[in-house]
Amino acid sequence: MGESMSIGLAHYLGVAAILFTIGVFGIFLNRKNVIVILMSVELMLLAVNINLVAFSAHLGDLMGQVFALLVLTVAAAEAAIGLAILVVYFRNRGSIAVDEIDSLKG
Amino acid sequence: MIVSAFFWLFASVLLVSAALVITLRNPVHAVLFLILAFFNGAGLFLLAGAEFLAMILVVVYVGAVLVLWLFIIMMLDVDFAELKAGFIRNAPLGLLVGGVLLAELLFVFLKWQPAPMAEKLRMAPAAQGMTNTEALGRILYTDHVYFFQVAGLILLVAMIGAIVLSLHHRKDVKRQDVARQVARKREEAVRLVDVEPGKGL
Amino acid sequence: MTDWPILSVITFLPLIGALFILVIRGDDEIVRRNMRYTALFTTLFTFALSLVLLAGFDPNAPGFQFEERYPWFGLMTYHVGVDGLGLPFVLLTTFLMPGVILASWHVEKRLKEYLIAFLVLETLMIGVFVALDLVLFYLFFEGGLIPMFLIIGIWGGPRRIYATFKFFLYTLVGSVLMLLAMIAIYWQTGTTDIATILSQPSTIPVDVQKWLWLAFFASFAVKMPMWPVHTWLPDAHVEAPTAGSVVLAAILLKMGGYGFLRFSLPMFPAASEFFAPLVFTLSVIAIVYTSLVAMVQEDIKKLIAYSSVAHMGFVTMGIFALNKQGVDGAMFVMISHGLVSGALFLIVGVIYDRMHTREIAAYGGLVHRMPLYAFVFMLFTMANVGLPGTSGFIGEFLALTGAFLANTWVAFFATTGVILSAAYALYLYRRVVFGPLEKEELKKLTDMTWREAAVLLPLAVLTIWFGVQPGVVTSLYDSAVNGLLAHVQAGLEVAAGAVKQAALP
Amino acid sequence: MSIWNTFLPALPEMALAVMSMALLMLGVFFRKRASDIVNTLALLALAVTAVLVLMTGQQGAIFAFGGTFVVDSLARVMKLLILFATALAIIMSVGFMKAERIERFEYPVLMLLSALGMMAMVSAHGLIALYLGLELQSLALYVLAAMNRESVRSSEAGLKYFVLGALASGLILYGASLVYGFAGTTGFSGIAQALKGGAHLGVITGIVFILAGLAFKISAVPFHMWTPDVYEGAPTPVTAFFAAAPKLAAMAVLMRILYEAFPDAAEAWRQVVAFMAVASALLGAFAGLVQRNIKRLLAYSSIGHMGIALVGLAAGGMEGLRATMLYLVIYLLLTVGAFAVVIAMRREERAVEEIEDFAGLASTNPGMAFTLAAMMFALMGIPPLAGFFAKYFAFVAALKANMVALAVIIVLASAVSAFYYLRVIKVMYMDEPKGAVAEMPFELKLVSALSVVFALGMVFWPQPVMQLAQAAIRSLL
Amino acid sequence: METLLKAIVFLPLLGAVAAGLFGTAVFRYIGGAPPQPAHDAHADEDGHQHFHYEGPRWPMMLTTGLLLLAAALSWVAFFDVVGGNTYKVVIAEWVRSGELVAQWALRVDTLTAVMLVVVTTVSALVHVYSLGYMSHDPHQPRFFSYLSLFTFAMLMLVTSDNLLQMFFGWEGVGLASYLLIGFWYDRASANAAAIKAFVVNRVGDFGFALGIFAAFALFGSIEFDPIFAAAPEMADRTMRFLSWEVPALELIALLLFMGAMGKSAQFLLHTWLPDAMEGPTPVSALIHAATMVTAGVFLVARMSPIYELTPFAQQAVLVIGAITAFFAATVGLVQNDIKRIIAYSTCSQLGYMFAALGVGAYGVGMFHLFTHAFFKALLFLGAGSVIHAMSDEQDIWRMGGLYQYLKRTWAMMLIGTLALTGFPFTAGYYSKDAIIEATFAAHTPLGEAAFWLLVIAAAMTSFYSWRLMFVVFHGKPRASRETLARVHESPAVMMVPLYVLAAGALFAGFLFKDWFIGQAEAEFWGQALYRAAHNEIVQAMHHVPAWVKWAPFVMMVAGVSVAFVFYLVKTDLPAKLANALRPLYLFLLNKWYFDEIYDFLFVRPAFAIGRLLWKGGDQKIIDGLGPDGVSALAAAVGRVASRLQTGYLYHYAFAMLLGIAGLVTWLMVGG
Repeated sequence: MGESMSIGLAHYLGVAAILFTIGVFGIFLNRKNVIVILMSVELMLLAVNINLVAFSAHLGDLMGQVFALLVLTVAAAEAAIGLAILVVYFRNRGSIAVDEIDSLKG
Repeated sequence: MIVSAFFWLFASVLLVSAALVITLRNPVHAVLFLILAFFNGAGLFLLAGAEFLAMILVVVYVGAVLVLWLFIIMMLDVDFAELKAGFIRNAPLGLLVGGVLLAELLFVFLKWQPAPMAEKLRMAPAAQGMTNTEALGRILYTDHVYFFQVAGLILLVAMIGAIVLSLHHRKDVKRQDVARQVARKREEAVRLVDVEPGKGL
Repeated sequence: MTDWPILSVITFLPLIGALFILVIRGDDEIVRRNMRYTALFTTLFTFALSLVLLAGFDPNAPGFQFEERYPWFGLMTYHVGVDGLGLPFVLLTTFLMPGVILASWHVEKRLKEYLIAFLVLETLMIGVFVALDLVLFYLFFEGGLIPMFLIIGIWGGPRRIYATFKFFLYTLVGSVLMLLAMIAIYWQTGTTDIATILSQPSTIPVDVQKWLWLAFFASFAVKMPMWPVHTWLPDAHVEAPTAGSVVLAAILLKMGGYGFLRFSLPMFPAASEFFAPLVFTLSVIAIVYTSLVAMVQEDIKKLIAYSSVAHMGFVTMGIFALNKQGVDGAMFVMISHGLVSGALFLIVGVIYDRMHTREIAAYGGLVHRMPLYAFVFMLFTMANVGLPGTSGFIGEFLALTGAFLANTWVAFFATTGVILSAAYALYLYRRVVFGPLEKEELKKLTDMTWREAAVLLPLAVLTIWFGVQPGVVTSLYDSAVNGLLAHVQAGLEVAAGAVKQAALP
Repeated sequence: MSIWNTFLPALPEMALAVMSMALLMLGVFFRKRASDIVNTLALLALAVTAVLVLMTGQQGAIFAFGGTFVVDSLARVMKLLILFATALAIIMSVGFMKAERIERFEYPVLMLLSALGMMAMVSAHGLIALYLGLELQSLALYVLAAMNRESVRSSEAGLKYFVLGALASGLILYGASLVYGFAGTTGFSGIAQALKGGAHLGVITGIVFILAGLAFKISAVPFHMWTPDVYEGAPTPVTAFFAAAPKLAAMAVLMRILYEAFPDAAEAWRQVVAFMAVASALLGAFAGLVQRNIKRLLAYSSIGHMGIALVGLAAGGMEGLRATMLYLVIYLLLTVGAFAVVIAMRREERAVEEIEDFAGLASTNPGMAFTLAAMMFALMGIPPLAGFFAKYFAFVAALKANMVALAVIIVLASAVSAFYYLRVIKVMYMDEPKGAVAEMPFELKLVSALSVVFALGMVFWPQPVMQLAQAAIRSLL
Repeated sequence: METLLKAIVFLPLLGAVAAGLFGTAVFRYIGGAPPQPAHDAHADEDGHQHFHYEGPRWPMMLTTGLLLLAAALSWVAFFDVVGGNTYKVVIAEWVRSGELVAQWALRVDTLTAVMLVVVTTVSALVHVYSLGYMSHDPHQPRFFSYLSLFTFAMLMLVTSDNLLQMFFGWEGVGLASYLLIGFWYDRASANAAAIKAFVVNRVGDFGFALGIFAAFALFGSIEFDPIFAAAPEMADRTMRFLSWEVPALELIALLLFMGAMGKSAQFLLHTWLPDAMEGPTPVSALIHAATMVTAGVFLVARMSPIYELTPFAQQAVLVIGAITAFFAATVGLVQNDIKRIIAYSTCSQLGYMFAALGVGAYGVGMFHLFTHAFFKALLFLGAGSVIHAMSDEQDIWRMGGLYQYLKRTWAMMLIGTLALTGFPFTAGYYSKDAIIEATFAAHTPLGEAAFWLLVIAAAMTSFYSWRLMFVVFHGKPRASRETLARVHESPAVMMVPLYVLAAGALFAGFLFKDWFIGQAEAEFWGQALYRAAHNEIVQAMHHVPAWVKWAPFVMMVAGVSVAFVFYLVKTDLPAKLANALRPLYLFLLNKWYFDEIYDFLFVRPAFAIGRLLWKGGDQKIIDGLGPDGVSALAAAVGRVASRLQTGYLYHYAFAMLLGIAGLVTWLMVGG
């Protein structure tokens, strides 16, 4: 890791951070499309996983990978539920535009 | 050198496709780029020595989950044109917040230093002479079977949830019910009405 | 001294009466009568018990009497007891409540809740004056808001909602700060037990004292109420039902004064001395300002309410004179005002029940139809004005004397109150009672009923009795006040010693 | 033997998991009358689990699964409370779900699984276990929120809760990864040891991320935004469940993680917690002033109350933790009582939830009005009702920690919030009735009676609650 | 003797309570209402006397009887005290607060005894008189109850042993005065006058109260004996009052004198007295002539040990007294209401008394008080007799020539007038002339000025008194025929008191002058009046130049002559004079515009300020910035906070991320 050219922990973390930020940014950017918001969350989770894997490698500890594995599992479950809710919502409203989801406010 | 080249490759494609995910108007395209991003993520995993995770990411996540995404998006049949408006308005603020956050994270990472004790505190030091998959399996099914089980329950909940929410006995769809058809009687089917002249029904 | 927990019994007896009423079922006339009588006898019995308390009370014994102490929460104990400062108010409360119930005899709207509210209120009011634990005190002090909120809000006049919210929130804002201060005392002294805290001169640092004093002040000043946080009172009084006004004026307002005596003075003597000019200023403004405002009121109850504010100005002034006459006077004003203002609100209630208006302009010449009423009204008007021979005089006189000894400016301006009070009270009386009987609606009025007279008679007797023989009251708290002042003095010396010590190199 | 010993501490969880799955199958088999049977059996399952929790209850902490799972006094008490809250929620749901025609046997099962997730959370002694428990309960809750599929509002609530919840878990995860990267371990005690050597800025950032994610669950400002919408949109019994159990679990986790994993970073997180406490109390007080919907009102109320509960956490020490715990217990019972009335509010076969709909309730339905009024006064913190003591102990802790300004702000905020509670009472007691309201079903009467007795009676017999709170925090000190 | 003294004081109270509570109908109509006369509606315009009293007569008899008894006992007590005894009867403790102790006690010395006699005698006579005068009034029991109540309060005042009991009596007579002035409560003017009397008196009481406080602050006691004993030591003591350091005794004396000014209607605080004539005439006689208004004189005399040490306060007393005497006399010149003329006369005579006190001639002042009680009560009751006869007419210009109808009344009025104007050997001659001489004898510049004022006032006194006599009883009758037809001499029950008073007016001066101001003076007063060693005014006043002694007489003659010319000989002269000096005439007629000035200075501003403070202070500022403002602000903040909850998912997510970014930044920058 010492030399500047070789790839080290910081690089992974940096990539993950940028990815995470892209995810964050995606949430602001897409004021209409809830699907893209969900995708942004997926990107954030990917960033987390890169972090975990990188730390795991750096520390020589497998827990990070176990963690990442479980995150993946949970993310899959989350996706299933999220999409189901999205479907229900779409059935009720006929739209998934985020800026129309405001029957609850105030 | 090769490792770093691949790293830069994977990293740049990953970030570019991630950026495209959030900027493309068409969700189908977005999902496709999401898939690309995940592939590159898997590449990064490989580079970091997490082969099993990389495979899982590709096979399970991309292969199953993201395809489900694609499926749902297409099913929902959203009017994409409508979703384009108002894209830019939040951008400056988002840029600011994102930028600040990123700057802070990078600042932190540049000087990342694990705790001095970290090495001693490791719970599952990577065993030598064992494939990544095997090593993971050894701890996942033994010491940490609890995680495994809870993850299973989470998937169970996801299943129940998906069924509860989307299994739909639609009332507006006609289905043939043979028993009912057979059981039908004349009185229910035909009604005799004495229509007065000139009044109509 | 008794060997049974008489104080707790007195405190919670009304609550038990309320529970009885709660379980009475049905809504026909007999049931309603039963509920009324249950309430009446509960309050009467409570009063009788409090007389037992009085009989057993030794006014010259130092400290608290009839103490009871049970474990409660970990930090605090259920500790009750009375001394000369608390007992008069306990008696005042138990004495007034039967009258309050009687005065509500004709209430039909949601009678059950009404009676329960008043009985619960009685428990909470008595509790305030017997509690010897800070948190217990706060509990009773604040808990009284609930029934009072409902009493004004449900059975009140047209603007009752505004009035009751104003009352509740105003009082709440004041008292939550006091709660914080109480907790701070706990951390300063390590206990919430009032008796323990008062067992030795206050050692709280002067800077801390000032903040705590202000927090307590926020609560008590609102409760008194002192200018400029008095505006809830006229509204609350105007809108409250008669019985509610009586309780409010006669007892609830006294909690502020009691609080000053029980907490502010002995626990923060240095701060009390430091802030006395502030209190004086506010008191004097209250006396002059509200008297002037009272003069131009168009609503009878509002006028009396403003006069209450002015009278409470005498109380605060007397208390912070920090001398014997001042504190004695303040105590006496509170007790006397309890009788007199309570009676005045009952008196307004008498005509309100007949005419359903409190507009002064709607009346005139009542004396033609209601001679007894006119007589009683005159009696209490004079007591309100502070005529010697009525209880109203003694307190005002002593408080003013105390103020004069402390600060002549204060006494000077406050004494103008005797002029102004005469002006507004007599002006009111003239417009309502005197003059020709010209309004048609008034010509069918009937004089007070036996019930109304029976409520007012004991008040009238006491008003005169206390005016001629104030000793019966002052002897109750005489030694307690001496003790209090000695305690304050000791606390001041401690504070001065601390300052001196700090000044040493 | 050793395996058995390893699993024994998790016996209640395992039993609950097995029973949930059994109920699931039972539901499928019984189809028609499934929901009644499953409801009843679910209650039984909760009871059995509670008994098992009690049986694990020796003194001290027992670790299992390589130290990632702990059963200590905090876990035991919280589990019992969670089971209790879940049972109340199920009881309160029965009639409502029937009346709304959305009864399904999966509903109690999801509640059980969610409760299981919460139990896993409070027993978690590592970041992974924490995350998994959190997700287990969250996923079930997302589904529950969207349970009324035909309702736009319900599905909107589900969607919002889900998206924001996913974001929140993303935050937790990101924070967890940073902490892991710093400490080299996901176990709490390991993290605490690693932090002893001084906290790197990165790990502080990680802690903040984790805090934020957990703050989302207890709806502390600024991570509260989902609360009003989800409270309003979700079916009312589900809202009641949201208000009670998950908050308990999340707060317990917060307590555990802050005091077992990050005690040495206290200087950093104390500020964050204090900020969230003040912001929540203020927002809860002010935004509630203008609400028209009772569920929304209760949402803001819960935000405010969680703010005060956080005070104890920020103050720390025995007083602080006990205050928070006491607050949770008292708030649980009060909010359940309030929701019991809201659930019972049906006029002409339809659920009504505008505050105006409560007009004159005191004359048409005195029992309900009294219950709700008692809850409102208690939530306001007026003595001698139970809510007062919750606040009192919170302030005791705050002043001990010298957080005077915080205490003053919060106490004033709670005075502001009194206005909206009073408004509910005013509408019920001082406005003209709007027409008859349906009689309160028996089970709701039961729940509300429980709450009323608690709210009014705590002053007379505070020891059980005090001891419970004291017992719960013993393991953290 | 103690029982006797108690009886004197408490018998009237007994009568008042019995008549008030049981004699009136006050308890009779509980739950109902008294029957209302059919012509109630116009009762207001032509008075009360259409009604007839149908209730029991015992209340009147009882009160009158008790008063007669008290009067008789008073004389017994008087002679006993003159014999050299003093008494101090402690009845009970009243107020005790630390050092502040006040007892209910009867302190009887000569000063008190004189007052006892005056009060009970005049009161008893007025009671008797009222039996006739009020015989048609439907509210007689109430009236008698008030009268007795007043008597009780007055007796408490004069027998007090401490300042507080004196204050009790002081305010008590104020109450009775208020009640009696407003006795005819249908009349707006009566109500207004009653309130005015009470409030103006309270202004004086304000000073009195402060005086008590100051006395307590200085002496640590409010009982007379300790105060008098300690006074000489305190002569040089100063006291911080308001922002100034002032001589303590002077302060006390001035403050107490302020009380006296109010009660005795002295200049500046006199405005209530003429208005008080709204009350029934017997009330005017008893309260507003003979007794209550002299309480101020009594107070100063009682406090003589202090005033003797306070030259400045004494001068103030002198100046105020002299000015009042002069001022009231000027106003009296032009009044047209028979009772008001006498009221101003009273005011003026009270000024005389204070002038005497102001030069240290306490006995002289008291002497005038004593004689004045007789002849002024006589005048009032006589006037009442006239009014009674004239069907409640009070304007002297609607009378005239009544001499032939009311010979006995005329005679009584004549005696009263002679006594008032100081006709030789009548009561006034001794007392009033003595005052004038005393002022001269003071040999101070102020004394000299006072002397001249009093002399001129004597002339005016003579003028207006005779003007009244001439206009009312002589000349052409100006009343309507119907009224004249009804004119009748009053019944015996009214006339007998007049005779008694007339006797007093004629002989009281001659009989008692030796005791009060003559050789036996020192012995008579004993310890009751204190006179400093250097005070030799009583000796000095017997040695004034002859012209001084003659001056009052000359003035009296001058006054009567002018009146004779004006009102019997050249009756158009007064009108011409009034036209010629119209501003002066109006100035006097309007009583120096005092009412208007006070209305402008105090009454209106008080109401205006009250309204301003209410609408502006309470409602706009306090409520506006306080509860209402704060709640509006809170609601506004609430709306803003609630508007943040837009319902948009991305806003919520944004808030969360903003929060996390903010917190991280905060910790990074701050931590």
